[in-house]
Amino acid sequence: MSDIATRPAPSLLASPMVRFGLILVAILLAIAIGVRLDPTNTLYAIFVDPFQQMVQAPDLLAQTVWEGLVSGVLYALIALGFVLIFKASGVFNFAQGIMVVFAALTLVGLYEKGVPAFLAVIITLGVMFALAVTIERVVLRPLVNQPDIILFMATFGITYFLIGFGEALFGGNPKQMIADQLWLPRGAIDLKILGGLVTLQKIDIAAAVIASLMILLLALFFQYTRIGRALRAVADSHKAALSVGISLNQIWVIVWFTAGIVALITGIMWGARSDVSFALEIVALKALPVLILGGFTSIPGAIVGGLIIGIGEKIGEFYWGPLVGGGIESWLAYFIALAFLLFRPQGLFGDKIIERI
Amino acid sequence: MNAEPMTMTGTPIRDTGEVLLSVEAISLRFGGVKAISDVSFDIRKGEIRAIIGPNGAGKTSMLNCINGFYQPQEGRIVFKGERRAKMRPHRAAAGGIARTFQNVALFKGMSTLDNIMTGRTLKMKKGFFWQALRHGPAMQEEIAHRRVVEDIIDFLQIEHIRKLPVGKLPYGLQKRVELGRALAMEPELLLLDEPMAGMNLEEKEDMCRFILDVNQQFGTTIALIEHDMGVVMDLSDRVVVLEYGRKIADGTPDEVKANQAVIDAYLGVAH
Amino acid sequence: MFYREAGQYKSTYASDMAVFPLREDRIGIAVILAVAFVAIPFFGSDFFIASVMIPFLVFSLAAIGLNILTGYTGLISLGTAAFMGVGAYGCYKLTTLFPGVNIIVLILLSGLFSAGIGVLFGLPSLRIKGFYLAVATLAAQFFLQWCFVRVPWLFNYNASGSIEVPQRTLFDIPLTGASASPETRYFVCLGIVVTLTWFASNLVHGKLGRSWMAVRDMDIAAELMGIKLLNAKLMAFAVSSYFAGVAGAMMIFLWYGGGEAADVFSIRLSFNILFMVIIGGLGSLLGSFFGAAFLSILPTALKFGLPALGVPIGGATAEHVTFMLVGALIIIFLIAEPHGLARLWQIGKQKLRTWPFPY
Amino acid sequence: MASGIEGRADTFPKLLMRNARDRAGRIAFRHKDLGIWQSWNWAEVAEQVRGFAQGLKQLGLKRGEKVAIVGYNRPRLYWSMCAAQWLGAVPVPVYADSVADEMAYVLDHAEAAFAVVQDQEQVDKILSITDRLPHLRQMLYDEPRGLRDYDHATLHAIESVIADGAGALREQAAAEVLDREMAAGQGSDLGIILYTSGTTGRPKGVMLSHTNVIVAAEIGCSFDGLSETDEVIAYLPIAWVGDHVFSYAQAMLAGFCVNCPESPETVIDDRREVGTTYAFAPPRVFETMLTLTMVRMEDAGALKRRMFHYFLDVAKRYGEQILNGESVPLKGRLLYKLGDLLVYGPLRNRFGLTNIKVGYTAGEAIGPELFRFYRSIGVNLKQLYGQTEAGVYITMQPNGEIKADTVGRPAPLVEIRIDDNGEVLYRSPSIFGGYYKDPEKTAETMTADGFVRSGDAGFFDEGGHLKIIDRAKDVGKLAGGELFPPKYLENKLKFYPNIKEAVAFGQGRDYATVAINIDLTAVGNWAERNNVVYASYQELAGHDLVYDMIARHVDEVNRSLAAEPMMGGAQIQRFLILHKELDADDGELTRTQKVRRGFIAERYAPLVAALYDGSRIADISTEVTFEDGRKGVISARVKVRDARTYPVTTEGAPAPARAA
Repeated sequence: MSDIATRPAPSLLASPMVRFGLILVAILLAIAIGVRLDPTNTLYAIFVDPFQQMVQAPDLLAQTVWEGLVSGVLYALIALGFVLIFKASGVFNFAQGIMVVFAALTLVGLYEKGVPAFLAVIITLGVMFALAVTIERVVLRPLVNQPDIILFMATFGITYFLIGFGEALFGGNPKQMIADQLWLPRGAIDLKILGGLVTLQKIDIAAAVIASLMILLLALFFQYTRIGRALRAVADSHKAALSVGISLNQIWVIVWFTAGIVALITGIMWGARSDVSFALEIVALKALPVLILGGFTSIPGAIVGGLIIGIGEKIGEFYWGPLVGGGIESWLAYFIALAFLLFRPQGLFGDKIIERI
Repeated sequence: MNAEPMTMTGTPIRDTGEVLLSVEAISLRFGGVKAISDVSFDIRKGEIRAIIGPNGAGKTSMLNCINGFYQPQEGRIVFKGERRAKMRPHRAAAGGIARTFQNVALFKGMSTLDNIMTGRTLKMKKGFFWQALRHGPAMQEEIAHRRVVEDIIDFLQIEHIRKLPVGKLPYGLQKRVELGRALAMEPELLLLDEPMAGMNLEEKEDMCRFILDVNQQFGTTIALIEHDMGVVMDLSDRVVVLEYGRKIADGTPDEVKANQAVIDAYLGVAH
Repeated sequence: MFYREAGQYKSTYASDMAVFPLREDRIGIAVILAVAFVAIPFFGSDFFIASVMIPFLVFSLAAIGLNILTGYTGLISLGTAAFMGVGAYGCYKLTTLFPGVNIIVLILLSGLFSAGIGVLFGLPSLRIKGFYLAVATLAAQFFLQWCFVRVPWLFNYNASGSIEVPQRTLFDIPLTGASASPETRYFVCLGIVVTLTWFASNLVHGKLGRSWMAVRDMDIAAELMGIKLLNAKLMAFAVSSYFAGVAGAMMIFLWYGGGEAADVFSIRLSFNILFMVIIGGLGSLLGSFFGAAFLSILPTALKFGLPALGVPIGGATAEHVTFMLVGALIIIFLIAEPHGLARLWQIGKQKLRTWPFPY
Repeated sequence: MASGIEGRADTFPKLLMRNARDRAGRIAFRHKDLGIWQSWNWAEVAEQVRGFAQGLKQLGLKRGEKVAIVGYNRPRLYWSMCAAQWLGAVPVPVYADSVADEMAYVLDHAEAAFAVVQDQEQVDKILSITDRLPHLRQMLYDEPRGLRDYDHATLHAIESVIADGAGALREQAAAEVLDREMAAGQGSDLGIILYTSGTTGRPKGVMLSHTNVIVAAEIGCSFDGLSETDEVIAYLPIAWVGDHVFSYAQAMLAGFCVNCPESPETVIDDRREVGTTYAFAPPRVFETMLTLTMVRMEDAGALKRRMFHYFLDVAKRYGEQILNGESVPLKGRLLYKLGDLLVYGPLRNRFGLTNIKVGYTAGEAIGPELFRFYRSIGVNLKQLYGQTEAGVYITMQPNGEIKADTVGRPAPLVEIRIDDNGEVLYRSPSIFGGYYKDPEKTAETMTADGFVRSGDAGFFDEGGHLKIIDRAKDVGKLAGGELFPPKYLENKLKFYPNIKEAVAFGQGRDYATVAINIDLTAVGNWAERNNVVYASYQELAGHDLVYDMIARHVDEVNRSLAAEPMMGGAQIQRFLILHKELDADDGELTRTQKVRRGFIAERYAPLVAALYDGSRIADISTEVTFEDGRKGVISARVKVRDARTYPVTTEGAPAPARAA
C-alpha cells in the first residue's frame, strides 16, 4: 500500500451548486421547449407522446435505430483513430476529423485527375503514410516531452494546415465519393417487418460490415503482431516499447499511419453516404463526446460510445427534435456525453482518475 | 509534561496542555485496501507531534484525513472541541489547519511572493468590485497582507527570491516557500509532510530551526512526518508510530525508542 | 538598453505592487495609449480603422476573456464564440426592451447574460478537467448556436433571423447603425477595451487572480489553502464569459453592424480565439493583444498585402494560404516558444533590462 | 581651506539636531526591509536617537564608557553610535564577521560596557565569551527573531529601549537633562575608537575625536561638493574608517541620505534601485564587477560581443579625455555618444552607477586597466590614499588630474613629508589622538612634531602626485642588492582577471618568485570554453594549460618590470600555482583580504623551498578550516615552472622626488 492513493470521489449530488445547476439546466430546456408549445401539453409531449409513437410504430423506431447505428459506427471509426493515437503517444489528436476529410478528398481528387480508382486508393494510402512521417518529423519530434496541452494545440495547427492545404489542392466544393468505382453497393433493401417497412441502404450495410471488419483486423493486429504488442506496451510504458526493439519515433509513425488508414476508410464510407466536403469536420467533432463516453484509451469504449451517441441522437432528433423545431442533433451528443461525464468522470471504460497529493 | 526552566540558550517552556485535535478510531479504505485501520491519537496544543513509520504505513493518508482531503469511512475527528465524521478541505483551512506536502505542491507559475500571498486568501474579505478597482479598500487590504507576508519572508530568509517564479528555485528553497505559504494562513495546527526530504545537511538544519522557531515564536502546534530519526527525536515532543495503517506505539521520543514493536518494525530496518 | 533603473526605488508597498513598477514601462504604456487615442483616429484611414483596428479590439477583448479562463485558471474552453453570441443577442434584446438607455451601457450590461450562461456551463468544471471539460464547452457552443437559430424570440421574430442594429447616439453623435463613422465606433471600442483591460489587470493581480492561478497550477493545494475550487472556477467562467459577451456585442453592434449572427459565432470563431490566446501567450493579458493582433491582422494583410507585392493571389487562394499559414504558425510557435508571443516579449524586455549582458 | 566647523555643532549629536532643524523633512536613512525601502527623515532620526540616548541612559550608560557595536549596516546601529555619543560615551564598531576570539579581544581591550548588536547570531557569539568580558553590562539587539525566549535581564531589544526612552522624554525635566548631556559634549571629546585589523599582531584602537572625524568629513564634502541631495549605500563594515566617514560622518555633515541594503547578497541590486550618487569601494569590488561583466559577455552572441568590445575600444581611446573635459575629435565624440547609448549607459545602469557623481576607491592599489575602464565608461572614479589614523584622507585626486598609478595630491589641510627611508609621513587636524591604551605604539607612530608615520613607502612624481610603492617595511632587497617590492609585483599580477591572489617571495634571496591563486570564476569560465575538464579547484589549478596561460601573464609582467626603473632586478624567475584558495579563515588573508606574506611563507615552506631549489614538483599538505568550522587536511603535488626574464632596459635609479 503506497502513501499515494486514490481519493474517494465525492458524491456529485452532494454539492449544492451542482444540484442547483442541473435543476437550472432542466428549467432552461423546459423553457426552450415550452416556447414552442402549448404549455398545457408540454409534459405530455415530452414524456408520453414519444414513447407512444415508438410503441405504435415499431418500424419507424427500427428505422431510426438502424440509422443511428450506422452513424454510430462511423463516429466510432473516427473515435478509433483518436484512441489509437492517444493510447500510443498520449496525444489528443484533434486533427483526426480533418484527416478523414483529407484522405477522402485526396482519393476523389486523384480519381478526378484520371487515376484509376484502386490505384488512387493505394496512392492515398501512400499520402497518408507520408503525412504520418511528416507529422512525426515536423511536429511530434520537436515537441516531445512538452505538456499534453501543447501537443493538443499542435494538432489544432495540423488541422488548420490540412484544411488550407486540402482546399488549395482540391478546392472547397463538395465532391462525389467514387463509391461505384470502389465496388460499393448502392440502392436499398426494403424489409417488411414490424408491421411496416424498414429501408436499409446497402451502402449502410456495407459501412457497418466494413467497420466491423476494420475493428476486428485492428484487434488481431494488436493481439498477434510484434508491432501491435509494442504499441500496446508503449501505452503502458515507453521503456517497455523500446525493449521490443522499436523506436518511439517508429511507433508514432505507425500509429499515425494506422489512424490515417482508419481515416481513409471512414472517409470513403461517410463520403459514400453523403458527399465529401469540409462539413465533415464538424461531424468529426462528434467523435469527442464518443470518446468521453468510451474513455480515451479504450477501443471497445470507442465502439460502444459511438453506438450510444449515434442511436441516442437519432432517436432524440426523431422523437423529441420536432418539439423544439428540430436540429437538436447538433448538440444532443454533447449533452448525452456531459450527462454521463457528471456521473462517471473517467468515461464508461476509462481508467479511474487518480488524485495524488 | 517535559517542562524545563528557561535558559539563555533558548530552550522553551513547553506548554502542551489541552488537546487541540484528536482522531478517534479512524479507518480509511481505498476499494478493498485498508490504508488506515482503527487509529486513534491526539495532538495537544503547542506541541510538536511526529508521525513516523515505514513507507506505506499510512502517514500521508493520515494527514490527508486530518485536513479533509480524504474522508475516512469510520471514525471521528475532533478539532477544537468539534466532533466531525469528516473534514472538508476548505473548512479545515478556515478552522486553522495548514499543511505542506511531501512532493512540493507550490503554484509553479507564480512568484514566491504570490505563492505566500495565496496563504492569505481566507483572510482577505474585500469583494469583487473593490478587487476590480484595485484601489482604496482592496489595495489597503493587499498592503496589509503584504506586510504580514513580508514578515514571513524575513522570517524564512528568502528575501532574495521574493519576486522569482518558484518553479525554477532549488528544491530546498521551494520547501521553504511552501512552509511560508502554510505559515501565511496563521494556522493553529501545521501539518508538515516530510519537510526535510531531499535536503542536504545545512538545509535540514535551517529547516529544523524554522520549525522550532515557528513552534516557539507563534505557538503553532505542529504535526510532522519525517524519516530522519535524528530530526524526529530532536524536534518532537511526542511521537506516534504507524505500521501498515495501524498504530504500534505512541509516546515521548525516548519511550518510542525503547518500544520493542517499534524497534522490530522500524528502527531496526532504518538504521 | 533603454532601461535606467537606478533611482527607481520603492518606499511603499503600493508602488512596489504597481502593475508597471518601472518608469520606462509606464512611459511605454502612455505612448501606446496616445497612439491609440490620438494618432490612429487622426492619421488612420477609414479602411484601416474599420477593417483592422476595430476587429483587433474586439478580438483582443474576447481573447482576454478566454485567457482568464484558459490561461489563468487552466480551464480549456471551445465555446467562446457562443458566449460572444449570448452577449450579442443579449444586447439586441436589451436595445429592443430599453430603447432609451445608452447603447454603451447596454453593451456592458449584455456581458452579464453571457456571464450567467457561462457559469451555467461552467458547473461541470467541478467534476471534469482538461479535454473532458473542452467537450462540455463544446456542448455550450453547439447548443447556444442552435438556440440562436431556433429561438426566434432572440431575434425578435424577424424574417431574416438576423440581428438588426438600430441607430443609437450619444450627444447626437451616432454610435451604432449605418451612419456611425468608423472613428466613433473605434473610440467606443477602444474605451470599452481599455477600461475592461484595466479591470482584468486589477483582477489578475489581486486575490482573485492568485486564486485562479493557484487552481491552475495545483488545484489540490489550492483547495487545502482554503480556496473554494468551485467558486474560483465559476468566477473565472463568469468573468471570462462577461468579456466574451461584451466582445460579441461589440462585434455585432460596432463592427459588423448587424447580420446572421448564428454563422458568425461558430465553432471556427471559438477556435480562432483559442489560437489567439495560445499564440499570444497563456496567462498574459498583453499576450491576448499580441495574439489578437497577429491573427486578426494576418488574414487582412495576406489578402491585401500579397497582391500589392505582385504575388497573383485570388481571394479564395488567399484564404487557403491563410489557413495553412495559421496552422503552420501555430506549430512553429508551439515548437519555438510554447509560451507564446508574450513570453518572447518578456524575454526581449529582460534582455533590454540586462543589456549588454545576455542574462 | 579654512575649517568650517560651526561653533555649535562640534559633535555628531549636535550635527544631528542641526539637520533635524534645517532639513527636517529630508530623508536621512533608508533601509530595504520587508521588501521596500523603509525611510526616516532627519526629524524622525533625531527623535529616534534622542529616545535611544535616553534609553541607554536609563540602562546606566555613563559618560566615557565604551559601547561596542556589532553587525551589518543597519540604521539602528548607526543611530546607536550617535546615541552613545550623545551621552558622551564612545562607540566602538566591531567587524561583524570576526570570530568570537577576535571579538573577545576587542571588546575586552575597549572595556565595552554595552554591546549593541544586530541579531541572534551576534548575541550568541557574545554570550559565548561573556566570561572574558568583565566590563560588559548590557546587550541590545536589533532583530528580535529567535531571541524571544532568551533571558532578558541584561538583554534588550533596541526598539523597546528607544520606546522606553521616548516615553521618559515626555517628561519635560528628563528632556532637559538629556539636552544638557548633549550640550556637555565638545569637539575635542573622544568620539569613536576604530580598531584597525593590522597585518600583524593584535588590532589597535585608533582614537578619533569628534573634531577629527568632522574635519575629515568636511575635507571630503567640500572637495567633491557633496550636498544633502546625495545618496550613498552603506555596505562596507561599519568598523572600517571608510564606512564611518562616508556613511556616518559625511551624511551627518552634509545631510545626505544613507541607504542600508537588505542583505550582503543584494547589495548590487539595492545599489541599482537606489541609484547612489556617491560611492566608495575597495578595488576588489570594482574588480569583481568587471570580471563578472567580462565573464557574462563571453556568453553573449558573437555580434553583440564584437559590438561590446568595439565600443570598449572607443571608450578606451576617447572616454577618459571626454570625462576630463579635454578636446576630442568630433568623430570620437559621436562614436562615444553612440557607445554611451549602446554600452556605457546600460553598463552603468547594471552596475547601479547611473547617477554616480563621484566614486572613490582606496584601501589598496587599483589596477590601471581596471581604473581606466570605469573612467572610460563615464564613471568618475577616483583614488584616495588614506588611513584610519588620518581619519581617512591623506591624498586625493582632484578632478582633471586623475592618473591610474598615483594616488593624487595631498588632501586639503594635510601636510606630507617623505622620510629618508622613503616612508610617507602626514599631519592634519584630523589625525588621531593615539592608540587606545597603547602609548608605546602611539609614540612609535607619531613623531615629535606631530606627523604620523604611514608605514608606506612612496614618492612624489613630477606633477606633485604621490605614488605608493609598498609597505615601507616590505620593500626589501634581493641577495644581490636589487630592490624587491613584493606588493608591487603582486599587484601587477593581480591585474590579470585570471589571477586572484599572488604572493611574492625574494627578500634576501637570489631572485624573485611568486605563488599564484587562480580566479575560479574567470579560469573556470575559460576552461569551459576551451573544453578543459576538471573536477576540483585543485585539479584546475594544476592543469598544464592553466600553467601555460599563467606563464604568459608572468612573462608580460617581467617584460614590463624590465622596462621600469629599479625594478628590473625583481623579475619573476620561477612561479607556482597554489592548490587551494587563500582564505581568511585559515589566517592566510587578513579580514580585509590582504595577503599575510610571512604567514604564508611559513605555512607553505616546502613550496617556497621548491621555488628556490630548482625542483619541478613539490608536495604539500595543509590544514584547512571548512565553512562550518571543522578542520581538515588537504594534500597536493604542486608543479613549479621557470619564467622567462628580460634584460633590463632602463639604467640607474632615479631618487624619489620630494615634496616641497
